Amino acid sequence: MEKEKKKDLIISLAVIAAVYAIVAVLEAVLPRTSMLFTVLKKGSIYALVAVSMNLLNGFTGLFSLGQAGFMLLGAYTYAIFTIPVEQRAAVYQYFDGGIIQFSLPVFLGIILAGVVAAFFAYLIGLPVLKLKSDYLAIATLGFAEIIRALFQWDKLGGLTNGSNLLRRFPVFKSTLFPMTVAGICIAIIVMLINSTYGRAFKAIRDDDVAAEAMGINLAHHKRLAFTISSFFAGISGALLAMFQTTVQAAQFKSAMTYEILLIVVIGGIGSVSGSVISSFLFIACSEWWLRFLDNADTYIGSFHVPLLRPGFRKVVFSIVIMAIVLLYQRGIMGDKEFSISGIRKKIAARKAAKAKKKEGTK
Amino acid sequence: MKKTIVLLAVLLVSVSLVFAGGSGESAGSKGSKVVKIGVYEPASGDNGAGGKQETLGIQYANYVTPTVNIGGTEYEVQLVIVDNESSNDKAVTAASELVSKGVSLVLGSYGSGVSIAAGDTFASAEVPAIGVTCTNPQVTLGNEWYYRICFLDPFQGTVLANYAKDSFGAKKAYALAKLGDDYSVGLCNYFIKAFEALGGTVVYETFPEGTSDFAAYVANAKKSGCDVFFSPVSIEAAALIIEQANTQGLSMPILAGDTWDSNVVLGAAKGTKVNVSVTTFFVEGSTDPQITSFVSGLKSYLASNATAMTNNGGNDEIAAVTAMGFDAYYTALEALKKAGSTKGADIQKVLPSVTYKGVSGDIAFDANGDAVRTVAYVKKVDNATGKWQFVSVQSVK
Amino acid sequence: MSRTVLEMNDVTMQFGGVVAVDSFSMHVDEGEIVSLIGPNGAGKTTAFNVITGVYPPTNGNVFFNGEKIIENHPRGKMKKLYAGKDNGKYTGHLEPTPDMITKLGIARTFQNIRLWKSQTVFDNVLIAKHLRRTSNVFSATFRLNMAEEKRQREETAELLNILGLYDVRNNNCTSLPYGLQRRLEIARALATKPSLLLLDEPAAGMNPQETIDLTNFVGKIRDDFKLTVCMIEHHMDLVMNISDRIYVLNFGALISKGTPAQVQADPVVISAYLGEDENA
Amino acid sequence: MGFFQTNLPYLLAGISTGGQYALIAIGYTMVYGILRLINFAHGDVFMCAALMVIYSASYLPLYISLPLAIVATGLLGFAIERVAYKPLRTAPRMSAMISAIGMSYLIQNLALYVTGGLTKYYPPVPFISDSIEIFGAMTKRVTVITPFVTLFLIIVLVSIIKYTKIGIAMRAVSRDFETAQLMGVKINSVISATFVIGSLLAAIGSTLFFSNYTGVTPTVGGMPGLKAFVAAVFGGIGSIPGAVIGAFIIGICENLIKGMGLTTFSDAFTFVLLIVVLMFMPTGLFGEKATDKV
Repeated sequence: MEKEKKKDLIISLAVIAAVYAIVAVLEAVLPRTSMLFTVLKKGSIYALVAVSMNLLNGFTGLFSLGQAGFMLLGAYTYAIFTIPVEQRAAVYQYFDGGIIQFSLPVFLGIILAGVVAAFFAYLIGLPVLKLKSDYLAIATLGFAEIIRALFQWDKLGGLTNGSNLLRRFPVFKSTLFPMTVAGICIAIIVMLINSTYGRAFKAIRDDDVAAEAMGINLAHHKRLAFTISSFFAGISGALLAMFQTTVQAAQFKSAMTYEILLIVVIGGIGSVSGSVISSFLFIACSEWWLRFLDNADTYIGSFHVPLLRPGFRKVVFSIVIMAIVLLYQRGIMGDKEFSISGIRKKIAARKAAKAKKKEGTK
Repeated sequence: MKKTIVLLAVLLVSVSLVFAGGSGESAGSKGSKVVKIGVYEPASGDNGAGGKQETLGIQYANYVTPTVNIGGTEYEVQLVIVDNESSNDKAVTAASELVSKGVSLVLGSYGSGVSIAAGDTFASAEVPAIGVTCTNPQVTLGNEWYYRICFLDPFQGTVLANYAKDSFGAKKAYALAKLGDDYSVGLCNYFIKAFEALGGTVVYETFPEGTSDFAAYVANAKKSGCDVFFSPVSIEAAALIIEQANTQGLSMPILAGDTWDSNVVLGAAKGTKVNVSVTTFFVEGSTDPQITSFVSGLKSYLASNATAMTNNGGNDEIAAVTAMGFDAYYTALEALKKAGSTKGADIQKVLPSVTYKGVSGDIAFDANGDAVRTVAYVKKVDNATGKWQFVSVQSVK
Repeated sequence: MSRTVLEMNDVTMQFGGVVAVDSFSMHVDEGEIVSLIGPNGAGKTTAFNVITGVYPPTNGNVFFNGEKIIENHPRGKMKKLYAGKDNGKYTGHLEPTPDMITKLGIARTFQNIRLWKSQTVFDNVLIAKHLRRTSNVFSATFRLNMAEEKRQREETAELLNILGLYDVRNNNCTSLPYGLQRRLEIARALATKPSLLLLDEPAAGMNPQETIDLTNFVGKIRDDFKLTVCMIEHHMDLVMNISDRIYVLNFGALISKGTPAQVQADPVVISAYLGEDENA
Repeated sequence: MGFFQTNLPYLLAGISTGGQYALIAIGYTMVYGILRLINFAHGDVFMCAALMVIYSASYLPLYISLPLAIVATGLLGFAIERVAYKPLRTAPRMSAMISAIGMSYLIQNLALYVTGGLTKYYPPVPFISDSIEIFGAMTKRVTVITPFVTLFLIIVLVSIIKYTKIGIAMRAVSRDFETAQLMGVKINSVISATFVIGSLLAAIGSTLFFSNYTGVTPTVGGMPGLKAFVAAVFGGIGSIPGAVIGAFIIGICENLIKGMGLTTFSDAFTFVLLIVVLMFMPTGLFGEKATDKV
């Protein structure tokens, strides 16, 4: 039994390593401008934030809609603290160079992004986490909106550059960078979920009254989940900033949170691997595969394909989403995880079934 | 039931994959060589309307001149149009979409924010871009792959400030920008600088995205006793502001930048008492043969092409951005000819020396990659006819 | 006379205008099995909820192992509304959350089974060990608490063994038959290492045979785990068999107490409770 | 007088927006009262109503197209419920909420596709779109009419809920879903009725809203929708008077804030208000307390 587990673990690690290796090879082979890499980059960033949201909504049963707000905090923190000093004058053109006149190394910037997001989450959590389901959702949504307004306020321009976007901060070139960072973060989240704390979170999700009666401090654990989730949301925000090479508060709308939530649901609430898979699919569909639907003059042979014109892509996409939400309420993975042992079980079952058939035919 | 859905989904994805793959390489319909020009414009979002008018100009130019002679061989020019949805987070993927389609150079975008956001993507992919009407300095600043054929906000802002003072004797101005929009915030900023330099005072306010209720803002302008109302915002907001100004009987003139040079604004201001003036790149009523032929040609093109007509806002009033799009296309062709190659790097080398006499005046680039423009036209709405009225040619004192 | 474990003094619980528990006092001594009986709505479960910190009492206090753990007196809008007795007798205000109470060593089961439905039998018990952890979130995440984790798993396995749930440990808890689910709840409660166990109708919905098993089972765990047990129960035979002492509640008020024999003999009880029970 | 004079325009704007929010908020609060579901698509229904008017008005005279569009909106609400929520009746509440978000996403994208991303402009409605002057403040007549229309509709609605059969059924269902079902209340028809009524009110609200602020974009429903929902929560979700009062408070405050020159925060303020209220009255102004039994 234990041996099996170990073996499975090793195999799955090998699989993951293989994926990274393949990407590395592809980067060497394909032109760097290929859409594939864009999707992989954005996909892995969204995977991270989706998993962090899943930790909250899926594993702790806290329905929070503040993710975009915490990504914003992360993105801005990273941008503000890593813009090279000599560039600041150009970036903060209306705020004579801004008030911060130093810059941190990339790595520190990313960590700090997480920390700041987590810190705000802690403060926000103190009052908000007392609220019940929908009220919590709408309150966190509200906080995201407030943060957005604050960061666009020109009185804070010296720090946030007001409504104008931040740029010129160090960014990544290789696809492996976001994949690695996201990978590590997700690994940490998984380890948390499988730890005694993760089990406590699940207990709260299943029945908070019982959890409390069994000595689990609700307030503390909820705040813990909320803060940790926001920490990783912040880091993904920093990655998003690097991916876009510019940051602007205007883009972190509630619509962004909804997108992330949809990713989580499509992947399966309470399934990490589900969130990861679905975020890549989601990004690939919305940004790449379906783009041809926007092309008004598409011909198959000489036949002019009707309906196609800008906007059609999104219609098709949202119909697909509704279909999934309605027909696969539990998402791609349900609350199961994609695991080697699971596959082995399936294969075994199939074999058994085959054997039975043979019996039958004889 | 579920099975069929699965099938459908799989089918869809596979088909789209084929398309995504296939879209990389495609020969011209007549089998001739193809050069691709990327059109990086918003077709939706706040700047959708303006983006479409700009795209229209490019499309018309492409319809007039569908081929170009590069290094002795005739190339068919193929436009690759992508929608950046007027939002910075979609901008990057939209830009890399163009790059991955292998375009030689890019035109656009309407709206400075998305241009700035995509700048680094083009630069890192070594694809030169020619901004059409993105007037924020940040677009070309420190990015040797981004050029533009329009004037800049510092210039435009100063022009408007001067105009406000000279023509309306304004002492106090009300400036309204959209929160989180580089273009309007930037232009307001320069306007305020210039106007205060001229000894005026300014009340500056911003409205959050998705605002449709401008009553309070117009009321603020009245309350603070301003002489001019300066709001270089997207034309979606423009229409609502004019509407509201009319409702509240706003007596002060409204000033705006190039974005407002659009038939949407004309439509909104027609039959009202609102006095709207804009600075712009292009005036229709000219006798220059090049311009007249462009105007008549485009009008007939619009008449013949229903979708183009709707994209232009339902009538054949020609917006400055359309003219600019038209010029941008020919500037691009000039660059291709001069470079004698379809490689981005080669084009970028020659771009600084490219010149072209367009319908919006002479186009040449300075060291920064910005157009050398010393004058801006000022137009005002004729409320009776709902047409533009040429006022003056303004230049900075 | 052994030491008192739990002591409730004049506990009154009032919801709005309704007095659910009316200045109820009781004590439970070490090693005893004490039963709380009374018709439905008599306030038995409410009393449990007060002890476990689910509701702060409106008035009165609770001592555990000699130290005061809960105390309250009519405050805020209750000042006016208060309809109970002993107003002004208590002045303190001590309002711990349920998890604190559990940490002190009082564990409970629920009248309507409240297991963690998505978890296996094993995990249900393992999670209950969470409160006895020494690891913090960091050390737990990065597996610096391997020793503790291992120990907890062993203890869990042992506990399941004793309670005869080991064979089904990997089943989902909801797949268990009703009797075993109740047993699992008890196992889960024991996992928190309590010294006082509160059982809320452990035999509810059980057939006679299961009830008899339970009778022995409760006695057994009391001895094995050195527990003091306080339970709410309707099955009279069960109650009379294992209880050392019995408290009888009716409409929130204590109407009788004493040994099973005494209570059975008490005419008040017979009229108020057993009488009802016959035709119920 | 001074204060009154200077702030009158904002008060007027506030009262009218308040009224319009109220009409949307009722839809939210009724649906929540019965299904415990935040109908995120409601704001987009509001937007669709406007688009329908615009498109139908280009073929038909306004006095036909307006009522037509309102009725159509009612049907739209009905359809949305049948398609997106009915299948999830038994599913966990979260998936219904997701479905609502998905629906809103779909409607917006459809609108984007139909309008081609261009802003459409609401046809001027005779009489109510005219500009008038009161106490020296210029405004549209609709601004003045809105609160009265709103109050009238609410009186009608309340009396429907109080006295008609369906209304009583609604109250029963919102009190206790299962029991009502057991008592033979036709749940589905009640729910449908709720959605239809909510959508009709939203449609009327949109007429008032857009004849004042004429630009219609696919996302225009978002903010009013969100604010209306906040208003519903603020007033204690599930309670109609609560929603209405909440809506008026939010509408007026937000405009006064703009008047004070804090325009940047006119939206953020709404949420600050919301959070403050939730802190001190977790179930809003008139929401009934919910205690979970142990």
